[in-house]
Amino acid sequence: MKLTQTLTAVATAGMLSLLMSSAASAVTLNMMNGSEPGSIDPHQASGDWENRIIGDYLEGLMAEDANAEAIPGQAESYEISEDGLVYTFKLRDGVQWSDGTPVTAGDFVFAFQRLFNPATASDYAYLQFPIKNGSEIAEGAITDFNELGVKAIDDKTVEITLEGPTPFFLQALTHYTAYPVPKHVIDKVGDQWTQVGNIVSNGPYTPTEWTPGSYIKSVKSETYWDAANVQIDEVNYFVQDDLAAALSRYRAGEYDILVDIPSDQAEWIKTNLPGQDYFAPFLGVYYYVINQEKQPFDNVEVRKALSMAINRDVIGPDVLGTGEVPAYGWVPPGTANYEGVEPYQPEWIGLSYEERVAEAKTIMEGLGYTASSPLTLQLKYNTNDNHQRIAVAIASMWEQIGVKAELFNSETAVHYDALRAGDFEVGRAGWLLDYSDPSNTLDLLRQGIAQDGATNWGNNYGRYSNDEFEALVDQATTEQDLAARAKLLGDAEKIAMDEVGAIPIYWYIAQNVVSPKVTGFVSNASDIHRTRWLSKSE
Amino acid sequence: MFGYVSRRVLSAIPIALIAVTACFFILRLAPGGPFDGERALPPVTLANLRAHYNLDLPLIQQYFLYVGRLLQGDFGPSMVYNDFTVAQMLWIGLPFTLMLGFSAFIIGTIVGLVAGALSAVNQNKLPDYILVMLVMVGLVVPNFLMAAVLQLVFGVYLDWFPAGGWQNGSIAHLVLPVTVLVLPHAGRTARLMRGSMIEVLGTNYIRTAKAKGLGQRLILARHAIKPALLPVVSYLGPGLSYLLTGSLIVEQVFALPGIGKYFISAALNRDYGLVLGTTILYMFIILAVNLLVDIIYAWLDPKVRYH
Amino acid sequence: MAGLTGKDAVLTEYAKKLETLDAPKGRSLTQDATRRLVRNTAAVISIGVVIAIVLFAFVGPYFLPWTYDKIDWSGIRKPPNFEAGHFAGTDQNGRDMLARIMQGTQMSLIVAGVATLVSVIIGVVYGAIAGYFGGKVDAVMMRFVDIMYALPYILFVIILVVIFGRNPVLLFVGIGCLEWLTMARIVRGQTLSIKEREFVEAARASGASSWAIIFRHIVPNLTGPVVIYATLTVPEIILTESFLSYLGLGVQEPQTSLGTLISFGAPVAETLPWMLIGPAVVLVSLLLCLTYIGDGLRDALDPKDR
Amino acid sequence: MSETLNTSTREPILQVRDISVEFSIPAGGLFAGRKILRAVKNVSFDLYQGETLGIVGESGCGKSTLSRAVIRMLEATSGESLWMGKDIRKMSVKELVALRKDVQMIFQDPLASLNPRMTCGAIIAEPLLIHYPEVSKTERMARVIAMMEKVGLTADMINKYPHEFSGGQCQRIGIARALITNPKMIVCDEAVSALDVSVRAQVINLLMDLQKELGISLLFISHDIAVVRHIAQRVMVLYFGEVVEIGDAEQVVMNPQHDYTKKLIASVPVPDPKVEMERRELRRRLRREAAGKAAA
Amino acid sequence: MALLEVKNLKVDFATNDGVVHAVRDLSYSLEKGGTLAIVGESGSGKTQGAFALLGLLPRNGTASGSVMFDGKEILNLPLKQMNQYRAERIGIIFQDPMTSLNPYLRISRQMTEVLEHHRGMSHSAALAESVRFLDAVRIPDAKNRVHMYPHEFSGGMRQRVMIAMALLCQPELLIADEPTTALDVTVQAEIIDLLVDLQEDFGTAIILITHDLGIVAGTCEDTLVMFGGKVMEHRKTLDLFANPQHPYTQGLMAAIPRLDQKVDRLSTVSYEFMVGERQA
Repeated sequence: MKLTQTLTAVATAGMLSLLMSSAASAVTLNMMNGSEPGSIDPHQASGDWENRIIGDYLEGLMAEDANAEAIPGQAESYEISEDGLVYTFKLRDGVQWSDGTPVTAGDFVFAFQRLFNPATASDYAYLQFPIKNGSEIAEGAITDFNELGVKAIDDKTVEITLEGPTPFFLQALTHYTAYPVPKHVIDKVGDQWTQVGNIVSNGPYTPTEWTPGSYIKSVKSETYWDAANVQIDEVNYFVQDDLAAALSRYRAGEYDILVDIPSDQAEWIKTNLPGQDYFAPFLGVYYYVINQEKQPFDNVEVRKALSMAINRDVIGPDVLGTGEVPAYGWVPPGTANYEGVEPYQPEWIGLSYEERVAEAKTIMEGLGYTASSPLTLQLKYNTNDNHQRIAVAIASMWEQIGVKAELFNSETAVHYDALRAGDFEVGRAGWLLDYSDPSNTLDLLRQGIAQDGATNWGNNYGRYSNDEFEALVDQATTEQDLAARAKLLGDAEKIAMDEVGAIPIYWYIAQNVVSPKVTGFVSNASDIHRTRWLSKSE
Repeated sequence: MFGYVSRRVLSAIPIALIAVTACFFILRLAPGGPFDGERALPPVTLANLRAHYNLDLPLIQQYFLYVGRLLQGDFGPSMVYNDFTVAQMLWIGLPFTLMLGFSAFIIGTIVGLVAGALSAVNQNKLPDYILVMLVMVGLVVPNFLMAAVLQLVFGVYLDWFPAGGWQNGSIAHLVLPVTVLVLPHAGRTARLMRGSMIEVLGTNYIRTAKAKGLGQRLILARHAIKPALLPVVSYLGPGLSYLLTGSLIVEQVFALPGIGKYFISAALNRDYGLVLGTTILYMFIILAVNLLVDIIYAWLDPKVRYH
Repeated sequence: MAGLTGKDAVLTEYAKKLETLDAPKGRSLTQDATRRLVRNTAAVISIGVVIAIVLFAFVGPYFLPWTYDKIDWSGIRKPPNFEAGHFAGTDQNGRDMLARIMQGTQMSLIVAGVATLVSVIIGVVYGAIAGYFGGKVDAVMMRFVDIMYALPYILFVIILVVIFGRNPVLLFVGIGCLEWLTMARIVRGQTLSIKEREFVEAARASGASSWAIIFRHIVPNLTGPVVIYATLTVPEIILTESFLSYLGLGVQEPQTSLGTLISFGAPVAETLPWMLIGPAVVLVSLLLCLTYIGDGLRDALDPKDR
Repeated sequence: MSETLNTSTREPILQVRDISVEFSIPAGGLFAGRKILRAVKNVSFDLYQGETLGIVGESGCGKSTLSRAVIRMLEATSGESLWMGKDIRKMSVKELVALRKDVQMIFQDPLASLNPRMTCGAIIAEPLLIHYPEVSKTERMARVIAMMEKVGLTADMINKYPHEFSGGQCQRIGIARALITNPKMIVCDEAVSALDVSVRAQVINLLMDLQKELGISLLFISHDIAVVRHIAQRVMVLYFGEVVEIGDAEQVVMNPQHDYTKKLIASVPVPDPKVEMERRELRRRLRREAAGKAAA
Repeated sequence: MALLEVKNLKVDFATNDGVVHAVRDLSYSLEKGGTLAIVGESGSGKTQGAFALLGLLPRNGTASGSVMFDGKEILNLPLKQMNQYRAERIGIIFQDPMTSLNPYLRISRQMTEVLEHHRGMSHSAALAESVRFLDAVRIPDAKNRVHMYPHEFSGGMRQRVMIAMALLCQPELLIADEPTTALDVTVQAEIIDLLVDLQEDFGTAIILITHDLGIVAGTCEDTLVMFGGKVMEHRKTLDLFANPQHPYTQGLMAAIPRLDQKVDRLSTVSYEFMVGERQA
C-alpha cells in the first residue's frame, strides 16, 4: 500500500478534482524528456527534448515512420523534377489544425518565410539552406520573401525549389525546421502562439498543459488525419535533468520511457531490467578536435600519434560501460546516401594496441617528446561525468607516448566559446546528425569563411584546412548521381581522416529504456521515436 | 510602525539597485554568452539573435535599457526559454518555490525549535544526546546525497512516496523534497535553540520564576520560550536564504517546477535576463523576510518597540 | 622621565633581580580552555578522529601501491580487491578509490583551511574596524554587509568559478571572501561589547593608538567567538564545496575532493556502492567531528561556564 | 604632605571651567529618532598638585562622564579644561598622547580593566611601551618589577594572567599600570567600589601611601561618601550633572548645605546599631518632610 | 519551635576545575517573625547557603545536611513539593533587580501569575491584589505602572517590584539576597527601611544576606558572619557590634571607613585566624 494513496486522500478538493479528471481510462504515456524545453516553436527549438514534443504536435510535408525513415506526412504525394531541383507536394485531403482551420499550402510558405526571416533569428534555419534563396534571405541579402523557393501553387500544392540537387532533402523535410506553423494564430497572437490556449496542432497530439520546470502534457488530437491509428491518448513530457533520479523514478513506475540513463547504470539495467534496454548506435560521432593553428599540432605526425595512442576499445565498454563502438572514420555507419563507401579505416588499424603505442611513441620521440620532456597540452572538455572519464582515460593513454595532458573542464557555454575562439589545444566535441547524410558531418571540417576581417571557422573548431578536401565536398554538392556523390564524399573523408583533421573516438549510442508496457518502440539510427507509433497496455 | 516599514522598504530600493548593477556587470564579465551552445551558429543567425536581444549595443546602454525596463516591472525576455518572458517564468515558478521553501521553513523551524528546546531542557541527558546526534546528521549530510538516498529508499525500495515530479498538486510529491530541505534547516535551528534555551534557563529571571514556585511547563512556556527565540529569530533570514539555495538542488533532483533550478541553468547558459530576474526575486524575498524578522524581533522584545 | 637611562642604582638593582628571577609562567586563557576541552570526551574523541583523518589524507598515500591518478586498465569499476592493492575498489577510470579518497580528503581539508583562513582574516579585520570605530563608519560598513547578504551568494561563487577557472586555491579564496560576512558580523558585535570593557579604556587612557587597541587588545580577545565560528565555518565550506562539485563546478580532474567523490558516488550507490560509502563515511565523520570540536571549543572558551 | 597643602599659594594643575557634556541618545524605541541628554552641566573646579578631590553622587549623576570629559577621554560639548594652563580640548593628537603620560586612570572593575590575554607584566609595561619605546626590554622589565613591588605584588607574579589574581591584586596591577609613567594626576573612577570591605581598606591605604610618596593629584570618584571623606581633602557633590556642593571634605560631611547632600549622608549606613537606629528615624523625618514639600 | 532550622548545611559545586565547597557547615535557626542577617564577603557562601534552602542552586550544585521549615524537612524536596513552599511560604528577593525580572513580560503578568498559581485567583482579582502590594512598597501610580515592562522602571523601583512580588502570598519567611548591592546609597536606605517596615507590618521572618555590616546594624536582631563557607560568629546584632569576638569580625568592622569617625588610616583584616581554622 502506498503511503501516497493515504496522503492523496487528504489533498485538497481542488487537487482531488484534478486527479479525477485525469483518472479516466485514458492511456497516458509518461516520458522522461531531459531538459526544460526552451521553446516548442519549431523555429526556436534546438534540442532533441524539444523535437520530441514538436514532432508529436506538428507534422511536416514528410514525417518519420517508426524507423525514422521519411514517409509522407501532411503531403499525400510528391514529385521531384528530373534535375532534382523542384519538389512538388500535394497535401492530403482534410488536413486541418486542431481548431478546425484547414492546413493549406500557404501555411507552409509562411512557415518557411518565417524560418528564414532574420528577425526570427532561428538557430537551425541553415538546415533548410538547400532551398533556393534561403541563406540569402536569412543573411538579409534578399529582403523580398517572395523570392524564396517555396511557393503555394494552390491551397493543396506546395512547390519547393532548391539551389542544387540535394539527395537528402526529403529527410531534411522531416526536421522540425520544415514544419508548418499556424499562420492564422500567429497573425493574431504573434510570438505567444506556443502558449497553451493559443497553440494549435496539425500533428497527432496537441499540447494542453505546460508547467515550466515540470512537464508538458499533450493529448491526442482528433482532427489529425491518421487519428484512428494513434493508440496513446495522452503524453507527458517530463523535465528531468538528474539522470540518477530519472532512473529511480522509472523504477518507481513514474516513467514509461527514459531517453537517457545515468552513467554506469547500463550494465545494471541490462541485468535488472531485461528487455527494457534499447541501446543502439545512432548517427553521431564523439571526437576530439586539435587546434591546428598551434604548434606542434599543425604537424600531421603529432596528430596521428595522438590518435593512434587512444585505445578506443576500452572507452565504450570499460570506461563508459555502455559499449559505444570505436570510431576511426568521420561518417557514422548507417548514414544514408553513403552506400558503396567502405567505412574509413586508418592504415594502422591492423596493428595491436601495443604496436600502435610503440609506433606513436617512435613518432613522438622523433620529434623530441619523451617521458622526461613531454609535450604538455591542455585538454579541454565541458563539465560532464562521461567527458571527464574519457579525458582522464585518454590523458593516461597519451602519457605513454610522452604527452602530458592537463585536464581543464568548464561549463558548456565557456567551453564552446573557447573552442570557437581557438583558445584551446585539444578539445572535446560531439556531433549528432541533423539528418542522415554524410555531408552533415563532413561539413564540420570545411574551411572557414572570411568575415569582418577574420575567419569564421563555424563548427570546424580544429581549423582543419585542405583544399583537396574542400574541392571534393564542393563537387559533391552538385553531383546528382548518388553513387558518384557518395564516392566523392568518401574520398574527402579519407583525406581528412588520413590527415587526422580531428580524432574520432566513438559512435554515439542511443540509450533508451522502455517499459514492457510500451510496444512499437524501434531502435533506429536517428533515435527519433514518434508517439503515434507507440501503444501502451496498462 | 508603518513609517518604519515604509522606510525599510524604501531603503531596500538602493540596495536592490546596487545589487542589480553588480550582478549585471559581473555576469557580463564571465566568458561565454547565451548563444554559445554545442553548435556554432551561422554568423548571420548570431548577429540576428544579438540584435534581437539588444546585445549588440554598448554594455552601458544595455544596462540602462535593462534598468529602465525593470523599473516598469519588465524583466525582459529569456534568451534560452523563448516561449516565455522572464516575468512569466518566474511568475509560474514562484508559487511553487515559495510553497516548497516556506513549508520547509515552517516545518523545519517548528521541528528545530521543539527539538532544540527538548534538548536544552534535558541538557546532558539521554534525550539530549540522541537529539543532538540526529541534528548533526541532518546538518552534515550534503543535500544532494540526502535527496538521492531518500529517493532510493522511500521512492524505489519502500515505494511510500513518489520518487519525484509534481503532478496534480498532490502532497505526497512534496514529502521527500520538503524532508531534504527540512533536515539541515531544522538542524541549524535546533542547535541555535538549544544554545539559547540553555542560556535562558540559566538566567536570573528564570531563577525568579522558579522561586515563584511555578511549574516547569509554565516556566518554559511563559518565561523561557520568548527570550530563547530571539537569537533563533535573527537566524531565520539567513536560514531562508540557505533554504532557497538548497531548493535549487531539490528542484533539480526531484524535477520540481520552481524557480530555483533556473538559477543554475540560467547562469550556466548565460541567460542574462533569467539570472538577473531570479536574483532580483530572491533578493526581494530575502529582504522581505529580513524585514519580517525584524518586526517579529521587535514584537518579541519589548525593549525594541516602534513608537 | 628621569632615570630611564638605566644608570641609576635602583634600576641596576632591579635589573640584577630580573636576571635571577625565574618567574613561573601563568596559565593563559588558552591553556585554561585547553584543559577544559581535554575534559570533554566527545571533543577529545573528535579531535582524535580528525587527526586520524588528517594523517590518513596526508600520510596515507605513501603506503598505497596506487596513486590517485594512476589508471589500472585491468581493474575498471571493480569492488575492493586486496590482491591488486585496491583496498576500497576502483572507479570508472580504474583509479584506486582509497588513493582518491585520500587525495580528496586532502583537497577538502586544504580548501576548507584556505577558505576559512581567508574568511577569518577578512571578517576579523572588517568586523573589528567597523565595531571599534562605530558611528558612520560602522553604519556604512555594515550596510555593505547587508547588501551582500541580500544577494544570493551562490551566484557569486558560480561567477567566481567561471572567472577564476578551477584553480582550487583561487576558488576557495573566493568562497572565503564570501563567507566572511557572518564572521564580520559576529566580530563586530563582540567588538562593540569589548570596546566598552574597561581594559580598552585603560589602553586609551594610556595613550595607545586606535590601531594598537584594535590589534593588541580587541583582536586577541576575539579568539573565543572567532575560533568557535571558524570551526563552524570549516564544515560549512566543505559542504559548499560539495554543493559546487554536484553542480560540476568543483576542483579540476584528476584531482578530486570529498564532495566530488560523493557526487559521483551518489548516483551509483546501488551498483558501485564502494564509490559512495568510502568518501561518505570520511566526509560525514569529518563534519561530525568538526562540529563536536566546535561545540567543545565553545564550552571551553565560554567564560560563563567557568 | 596633604596636611601641609596650601591651595592658595599653588597653581592648580587642572582648571575646569564650565564644562558640559551632551549625548544624543535614541528616544523611546529603536525607531523613534534621538533626543539630547545633558549629562554634565557647566561644571567648574580646580585640582591642585598633590591634592585629592573627591567627586560623589549617585549612579547616573554624571561623575564618570565628567571625569572623562576633563581629560578628553570623551568629547565635551562646551567649556574648557586647562592642563597646566593649556586647554586639553584644543590639544593636537600628539599633545594628547603626551598628556596621557601625565594623566592616568584607575577603573572600577579590577578584572575587567585588565586585558585577559596579557600577562601582568605586559599590562603594566604597556604605557612604557607607548611613551618610552626607546627603553630596552631589560630596563622596562626592571621598572615593571620595581613598580610591582611598590604596589605590593611580588616579582614572581610577572608572568601570570589577570584571572589568576584576586580582585585586590588586580586593582594593584591597575594602580601599577597607572603609576609606571610617573603621572602627575590619576583619575580613580570608583576604584574601590567593587572590592570587598577588607580588600578595599588595603587598596585605599595603598593609594594614600603612594600619593604621599609621589605627590600625585587624585580625582577620586565614588558613590560612597564615607570613602571619599576618608581619602579626599576636598569633596564635590554632583547631582543630575550639576555641582550642588564643593568644599573641604570635613565641612561637607559634618555640615552639609544642600538637601541632596544631607540625604546622601543620612543614607550611608554606619556599622553601629544604636547610631543606625537614630539615622533611620532621621531618614523617616527627611522623607516625611520631602513628601510634605511635594504635597505643598 | 523555630520556623527555620538549618543544620550542618553543605553546598558543593562540581566545576571543571574540581569540586568547590561553597558552604562547609552552616547551622542556624530562625524564629517566626525573627530577623537574621548573614554577612560575608564575596565567596563566603552566604548566597548559595540561602539558595540551597529553596532548591535554587545551579545545575552543578548539590546540598546536603538538613533544613527544617515549620517542622518539615525541605532540603532537596522533589520539585512538585518544593513548589508548594516557594513564594507561597518562603519568598526570595535577588541581588540584581535588573536581570531578575523577566524583561519580556509585563510586571502585571509576572505578579499575577504568582497569585493565580498559588491562590487560584482570577486574573482581575490577582491584578487588584498586585496593585495593592505595589502600593505597599510605595510605588507611585501603581495602578498604571503595573502594566509596564521592567526596563521602564528605575533600579530602585524594580527592586520594590521584586519585594512586592515576593510578598504577594504573604510568606512566613522572606530571604533577601543582597537586595541593595546594585543600588545607590540613598535608594539602598529606602529599600532597607521599606523592608524593616514591611517586616513590622506583615510579621514576616527575614533573612537578610549582605556584605555590608553597616546595613545589618540597624535592621536585624541576629547576625551571622560567614567566611570561606563557614560561620565565624553568630550572635545578637547589638552584642556583635558592641563586642565582636572573632578576629575576622573585628577586622571587618575596623576596615569600614565611617562617616561618624575620622581615622588617619584604615585598619585591614588580618587573616591569621585562618591558620588556626585550617588546623582545626
